[in-house]
Amino acid sequence: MNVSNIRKDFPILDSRINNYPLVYLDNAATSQKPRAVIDSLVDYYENYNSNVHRGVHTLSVKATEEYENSRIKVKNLINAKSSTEIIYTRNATESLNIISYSWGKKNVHSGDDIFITPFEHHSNIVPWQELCRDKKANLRYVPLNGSGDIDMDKFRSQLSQRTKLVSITHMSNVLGTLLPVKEMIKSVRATPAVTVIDACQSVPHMPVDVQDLDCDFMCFSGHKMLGPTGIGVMYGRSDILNEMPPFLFGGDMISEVTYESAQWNDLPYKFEAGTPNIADAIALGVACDYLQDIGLQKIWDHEIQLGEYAVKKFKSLKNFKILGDRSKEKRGGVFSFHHEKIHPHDIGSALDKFGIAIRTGHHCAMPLVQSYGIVAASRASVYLYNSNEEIDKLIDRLSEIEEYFSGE
Amino acid sequence: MNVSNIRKDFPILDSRINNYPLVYLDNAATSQKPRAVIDSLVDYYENYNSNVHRGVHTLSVKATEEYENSRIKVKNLINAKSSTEIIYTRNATESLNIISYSWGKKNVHSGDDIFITPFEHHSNIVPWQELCRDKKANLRYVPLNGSGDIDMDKFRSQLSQRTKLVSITHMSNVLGTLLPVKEMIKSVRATPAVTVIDACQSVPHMPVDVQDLDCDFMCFSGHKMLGPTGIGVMYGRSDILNEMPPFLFGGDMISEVTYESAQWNDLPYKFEAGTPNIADAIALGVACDYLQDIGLQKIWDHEIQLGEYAVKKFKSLKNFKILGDRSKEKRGGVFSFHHEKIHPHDIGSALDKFGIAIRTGHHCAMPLVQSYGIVAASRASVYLYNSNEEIDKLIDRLSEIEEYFSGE
Amino acid sequence: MSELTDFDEMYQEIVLDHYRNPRNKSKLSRDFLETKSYNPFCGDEIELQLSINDGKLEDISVTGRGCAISQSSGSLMSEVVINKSINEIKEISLIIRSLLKNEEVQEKDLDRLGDAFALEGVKKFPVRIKCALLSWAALKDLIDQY
Amino acid sequence: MSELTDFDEMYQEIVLDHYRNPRNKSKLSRDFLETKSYNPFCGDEIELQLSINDGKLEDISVTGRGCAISQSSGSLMSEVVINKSINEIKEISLIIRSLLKNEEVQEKDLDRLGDAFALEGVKKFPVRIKCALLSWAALKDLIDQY
Ligand SMILES: Cc1ncc(COP(=O)(O)O)c(C=O)c1O
Ligand SMILES: Cc1ncc(COP(=O)(O)O)c(C=O)c1O
Repeated sequence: MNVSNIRKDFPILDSRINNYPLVYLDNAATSQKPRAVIDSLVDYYENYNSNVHRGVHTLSVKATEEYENSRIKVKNLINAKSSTEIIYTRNATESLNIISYSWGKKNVHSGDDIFITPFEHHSNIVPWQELCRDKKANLRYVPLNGSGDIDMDKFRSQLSQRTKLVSITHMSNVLGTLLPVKEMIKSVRATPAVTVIDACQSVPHMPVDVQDLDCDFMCFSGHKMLGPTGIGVMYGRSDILNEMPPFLFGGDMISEVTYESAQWNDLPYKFEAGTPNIADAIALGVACDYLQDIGLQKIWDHEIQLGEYAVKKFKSLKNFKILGDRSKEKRGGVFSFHHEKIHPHDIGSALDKFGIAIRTGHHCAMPLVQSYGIVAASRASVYLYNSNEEIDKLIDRLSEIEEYFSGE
Repeated sequence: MNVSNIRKDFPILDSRINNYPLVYLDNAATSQKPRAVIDSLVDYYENYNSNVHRGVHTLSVKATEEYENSRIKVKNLINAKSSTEIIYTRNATESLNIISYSWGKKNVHSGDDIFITPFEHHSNIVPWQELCRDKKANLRYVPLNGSGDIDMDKFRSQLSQRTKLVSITHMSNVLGTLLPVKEMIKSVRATPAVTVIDACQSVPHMPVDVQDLDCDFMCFSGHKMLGPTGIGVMYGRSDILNEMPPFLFGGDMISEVTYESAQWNDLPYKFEAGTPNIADAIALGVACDYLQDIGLQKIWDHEIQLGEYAVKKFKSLKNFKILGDRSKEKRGGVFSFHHEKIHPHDIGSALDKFGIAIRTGHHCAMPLVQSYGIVAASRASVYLYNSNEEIDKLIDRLSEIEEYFSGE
Repeated sequence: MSELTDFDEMYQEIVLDHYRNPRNKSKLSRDFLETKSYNPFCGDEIELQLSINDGKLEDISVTGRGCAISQSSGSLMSEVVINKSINEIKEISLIIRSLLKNEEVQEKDLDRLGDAFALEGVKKFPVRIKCALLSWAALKDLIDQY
Repeated sequence: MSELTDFDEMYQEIVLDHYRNPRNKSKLSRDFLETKSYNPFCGDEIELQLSINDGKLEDISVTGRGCAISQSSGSLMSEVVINKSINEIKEISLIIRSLLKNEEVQEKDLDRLGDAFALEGVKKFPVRIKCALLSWAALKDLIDQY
């Protein structure tokens, strides 16, 4: 993979921050966008902006066609069976909430179990806390073994006919840990539960195949995979989606309305009420094209290599510790680190002085971060356009910063 | 107002459709976008794209600042008291659903009344049908008098202490009819009900002041007011919003999460779960600037003049009838028309041949359209960039089309 | 209305002729199968009556209201299918569906469509395909029941 | 770390000095008011003890853990407010708040801040303002109770 060629596709990477070239290592929060994605927004608004569905005029027909085409691209990206299984949402958070509101309210009852893992992002915790509170169901955490990995045997022993939903992150947005989702889903198949994959940190970075994983739902956000903000995806198996009640009510999601009642439209429209985010959905399709053209396996290999390089380099800094470090088979290009004395906010501000963007704080995963006895951490996360030289800059500046704050 | 100067700001208006210059008269479905709005998207993605809130690096600080600035612009546009009363959503449909899910589920009980009018868009019908079904409440329609206007006396007589919510469109998206929302809200104040204004067709076109109207909620969509697709607004009075439970759960809407429970964030964040549609929110702010710079009163005057001109011209076509026509004080620049013999789809396709874009069908207001004994109508709707000459083109082509389909 | 455009391909003279002068419009008097089909989005309506004898469609009546495409399509259909066997009609239905959905259709199959081939122009207008197929879908429903 | 930037204005030498060598850190032994303040987003913690006599702050202890800004701000604050009257402290609290929120502050008011004026550099970093104000907010809460 030719990183310097790829970088040319991303206009923002030419920026200078505080007179230093931007080193963007905040990709787990959101990715940057290639020119093709930005151009597709301009093209839409300059040439064929129009409301979709049922319009007979040329602009509307073209907008509808492109909107539906992008759905096919997303379907291909994750190898769904049909594009009617791709529901457009605002972001992964909304996707997870739709499952909780629509599938959950109908199918989860008092005394049932919902399982999530200790690695989850708030968006894959709080909807289930609420659902369980509402339904008097139990929110349970998949058990870990001594080394902090999923304890598969213990997990299997906790599954039962009362298990109704298991929602797991494919990759932790704090530690970069990959969870054994395929194996877990296989175990869950013995129960009546549906399985949900929070794929926010996997779909942008590696080949993901919903049929191979055999999950029932998958949620992810466009903005973390080179797409624009404001568009996300809820994948669901069509037989399950067909049985679910709609979530939002209004235009487009109905087939017929009288003053008294309404009839629901077919998939995927049943779940897309009101004017959709047309421009951003189309641009997400362009982002899928871009990722596929380069190849997700290549992107993943590149990130693994960067991760390994970073982890090795980190070992040279004796007062910085990587949280939950794992062998390269079990981790992606996200790593959080901690310094006994210097607060992450100071680290973040100091790195920013040199144009290096990382994220600091709880990373929307307070319980996980706190399980390390801290309330905040610094996180660097890579993507296809990052290079070893950028990792070098990070490491060099970190040791400089250590001196600065200790006053030595 | 100088329409030909304004047109230069809208790149799409230079398009040719089937070799004719585009005549865009589908503004009630969605508006076109000025260059400033498109540029702001490009600027965001090329220069400061980043996730917002809590990031300490330069890009994140800038993105957060611009995102929150846009909220202030929306606040100013509708004269809300505080920008914390502006909640960003995907579209008006989602805004209305939040009220139904969050305020409705908590405050509407069996036997209560919810009022809407016979003029509503599906998005302001179906959420209330569902809420009423769920709560065994009554969905009632504000009564009309013989001339098809709101019967205020009868409406007042139907209000009671059981009235919990009154949701009315400011202007019909089918007929262009303006409803006496201020007067209606005043009457409702004698009851415990909250008032909701569906302002999809008013905020883009005329000065609107939530404090003057004294409504509790107001919903509208960015894409109909020169803004991008994917961003909408729910305005709510802060005392009411503060009492409402959150709607979507996840990142950003919490202040603290443990494995067991969560605490909600302050307004407006309590209602904005997950990564927001940052780029489009910022662009909506730019659209607000554009509208304010020209002046909404001027835009409204222009549209009223266009409407009057169109209505007069229509009278020259003897087989086309305008639905629900009203005096100019009671209507905006939206008019639906009907031909006894020629189906709207044929009219729409035929106009498109000449580059004229109108909407045909039920306009997401099936019950209203059907109350005219028809299932579909043709609708032309104007905006600040439309001209009398474009109306002339519409009328000329309509008479040509009549000949064509009748074969005379 | 000059210049030859996609529009003119959709509204060909023969389509307009069937719209203005629909064929097979008189209701049947003998035994028949009947159905009414309806597209809620645009309100197009098609009412079909079929008289089938010995596996053959001996007579057909097509009435309804709606756009030029849905109504002419019904009329064109009536001319193609009358006096054909149920099996042939099923095949013809599939051919017209493939044609409109822009799937590949063999030359010799197209010949079986007769004047209904004129509906080809609709395929460039995705929103109108439902109009063109309304009567064909109703016909299929009815003969599937048979 | 060369070049003078916004960053250097925030982390001025005097701020860093208070971070590295915090003042008024020993817990009070006589009667005192006490509070612990906490910012869940970054985990900054400030613990305050005040000894007030006759409307005057006779002694103060500031401890905690967190970022350089929150911790140095606590230390700087302790030096400014010690031996001042409650009323003066309230006024100084308001001045520092206005300064950081980028509101207009009069020259003569700025003089009353002493070394705490060094916190001005934080105003260019909106996300860090909460850090700088953490101890001031805790102080205000405590003396408002008094
Ligand atoms: C009056 C009215 N209400 C609600 C809506 C729904 O808006 P959206 O589709 O943007 O959610 C519309 C737009 O079609 C409308 O005109
Ligand atoms: C693992 C994971 N889940 C969920 C989310 C929430 O995504 P969004 O904020 O786009 O809804 C994120 C992003 O921060 C994430 O990393």
